[in-house]
Amino acid sequence: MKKGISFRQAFFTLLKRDLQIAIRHKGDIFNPLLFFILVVTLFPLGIGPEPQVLSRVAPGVIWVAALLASMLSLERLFKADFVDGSLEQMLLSPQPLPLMVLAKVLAHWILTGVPLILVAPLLAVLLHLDDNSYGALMATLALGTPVLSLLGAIGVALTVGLHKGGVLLSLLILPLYIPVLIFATSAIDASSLNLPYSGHLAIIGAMLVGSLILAPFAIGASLRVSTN
Amino acid sequence: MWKWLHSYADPERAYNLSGKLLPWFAMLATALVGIGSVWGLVFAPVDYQMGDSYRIIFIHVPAASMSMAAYMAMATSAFIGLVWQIKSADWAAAAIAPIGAVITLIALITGATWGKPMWGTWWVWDARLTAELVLLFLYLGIISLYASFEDKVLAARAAGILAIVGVINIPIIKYSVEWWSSLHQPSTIRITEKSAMPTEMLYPLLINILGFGMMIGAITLIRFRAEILARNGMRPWVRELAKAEGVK
Amino acid sequence: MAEQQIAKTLLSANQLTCIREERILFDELSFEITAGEIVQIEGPNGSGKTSLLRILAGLSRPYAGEVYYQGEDITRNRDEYNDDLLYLGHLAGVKTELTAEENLNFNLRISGYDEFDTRGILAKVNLAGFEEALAGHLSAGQHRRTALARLWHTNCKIWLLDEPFTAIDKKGVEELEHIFLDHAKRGGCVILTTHQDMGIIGDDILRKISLEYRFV
Amino acid sequence: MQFDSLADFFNMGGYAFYVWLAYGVTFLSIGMLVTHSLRQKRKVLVGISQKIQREERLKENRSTK
Repeated sequence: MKKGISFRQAFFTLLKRDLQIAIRHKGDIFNPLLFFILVVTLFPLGIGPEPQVLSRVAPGVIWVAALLASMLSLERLFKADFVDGSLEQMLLSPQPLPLMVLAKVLAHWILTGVPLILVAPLLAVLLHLDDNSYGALMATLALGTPVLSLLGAIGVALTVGLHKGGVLLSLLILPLYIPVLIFATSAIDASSLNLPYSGHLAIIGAMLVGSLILAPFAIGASLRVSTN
Repeated sequence: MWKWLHSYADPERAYNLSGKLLPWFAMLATALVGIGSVWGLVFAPVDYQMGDSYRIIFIHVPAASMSMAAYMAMATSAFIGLVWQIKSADWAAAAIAPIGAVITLIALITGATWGKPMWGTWWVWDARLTAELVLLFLYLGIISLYASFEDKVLAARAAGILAIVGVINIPIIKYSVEWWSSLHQPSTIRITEKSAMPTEMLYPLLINILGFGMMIGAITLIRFRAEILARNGMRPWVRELAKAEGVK
Repeated sequence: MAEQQIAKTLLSANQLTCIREERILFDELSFEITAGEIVQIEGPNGSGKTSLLRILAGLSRPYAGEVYYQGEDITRNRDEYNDDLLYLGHLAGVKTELTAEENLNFNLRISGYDEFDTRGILAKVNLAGFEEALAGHLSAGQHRRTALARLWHTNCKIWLLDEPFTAIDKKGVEELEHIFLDHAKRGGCVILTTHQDMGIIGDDILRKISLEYRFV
Repeated sequence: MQFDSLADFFNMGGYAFYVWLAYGVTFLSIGMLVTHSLRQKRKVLVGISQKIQREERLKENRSTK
């Protein structure tokens, strides 16, 4: 009965389980995506169909919608595990907690972030996004949505044991999302003017690296509080 | 077996000490804010550009600077409470949070009442105003997270983690908002309080900043004392107090 | 003699105090649990049995006091302690979306084991034939057995079990009691809460820690 | 003294509304915060004394049983 699981194996075991559960529970993948699409389609109805206006607001609309969709889907990140006791088992497993947390966030991002990135260009077409901006849109979403997942997971970890989630969660994490929103939308704006935007991407990349390193510890500490 | 209940030295001493400090803070705060405000309103010279409307800065600037200082104080005591598990630090952090939120709100409102005559609009998406608004959201998040937990020991730990996450994020948010407003803002609208201020204006301002600091200290002490009592309701000395003050 | 005792002590609680919602559940609770002991924590509802178990597991932080594993504070060397700890709460982390086999496989792998025979273990807890069934479709007792199956493949010294017999039939309880005795004989210890009487583990073997309901 | 008369002072060079609004809001909200904080202590003590009475009733109940 020897113990011989490496950290890498433990990481992928957890990742695989979470993906497996989500695939058997397809609503978790499609609901946030549907929300994202619906919010974006509401905007032309709200501000009018003029292509100039829409292409001006397109980066902001897509990003705000992505932000809300990410937050909405995150609410379920630890909930099921908390309810059925898996979370306690995760905290008590001999594997390092930040690593386990990272696996869960990664699984969540694969399930909700990636589909969102894939569907974003289609929505950009509906909003008449400038032709030069597609690359920037995809790049900022690819670098930015993991940051959203990591930061959001802190808020989710803090509120997972509470009965009233929703509004409190948005109050906790939306302020933290502001920098990502600012740099992502201005990168897209810059690209539409044919200006270089690699600096913006570098800053978002730095945020990604920073949150990859620090967020798992904050999430782990928060989970220990929530399961107390 | 009940030994630890009687070794209550720690919270009780904190309660008594803060009770001794409170009158001093309260007196200093009243005196300083009174002098500073009267000086600013009545005796300070008129600004040749902004007229008398500039007199708002005698409360706006202290409130704005103290809003950040209060956050730092709260986050520091939350950090002490988390790392060294000192419970009175947690209670102090819980006491500061609502005060910080009110001060931030004051900074925002006085900023708006100053902006209206100066810029012709109540609100501009100026970097400082926006950062102040985000700070208010951070305060509100911490307060409602603390309020959401039934068990206040856990509440303090959760709110403490959030406060520390906020500290790491505040510079990033501040920088990004400043950068964002420099992109979007026509440079005509700028708050120019940094320009050399005559000493007759500077003194009342400094007095008021100090006064606001003392005032925050005094209100913190009041709330801290109440927080100590609320968290130590099972200890004999608090029960004695409750029996003396409680109604039938 | 003193040295020998220290060597045998697995888990010790030092002056544990637990306060929930401004009510003291227990205070200055100290005890030592040595290898080979089976300990039942007993007391009425609301007396803090589960809280004590969770504090021993390191899930909850006591208001005051410490828990030591082999002489070291468990909050200091958490990973090492978790390596030797098997805790099963009211809900023991069985995913309804996964099959019994997948659940056991995951739970064992995340605990660090890489070679095991899930079907063989499931057969031991009378779940042969249910390997492919989603845990959500199993009965309450079978669901519980899926969680308890981990006890048949573990080298953790300390078992903390919160109401392990819930929804388990008489024969199952006997099997569990046997495995507890075996575990104790191998030098482990079992700490459990239960309202059920045990048949095989008699009062001569069983040690009891009593908690009482307090008003203050 | 920067103002010639009391009316002049209240007028604040035409900015009366804004200046007095700012000062009014500030001192009103601080006053409310202070009174709320002062009342908190009493509220806590009353709550605790009610709890003590409740516990005593519970104890009596148990002992007579």
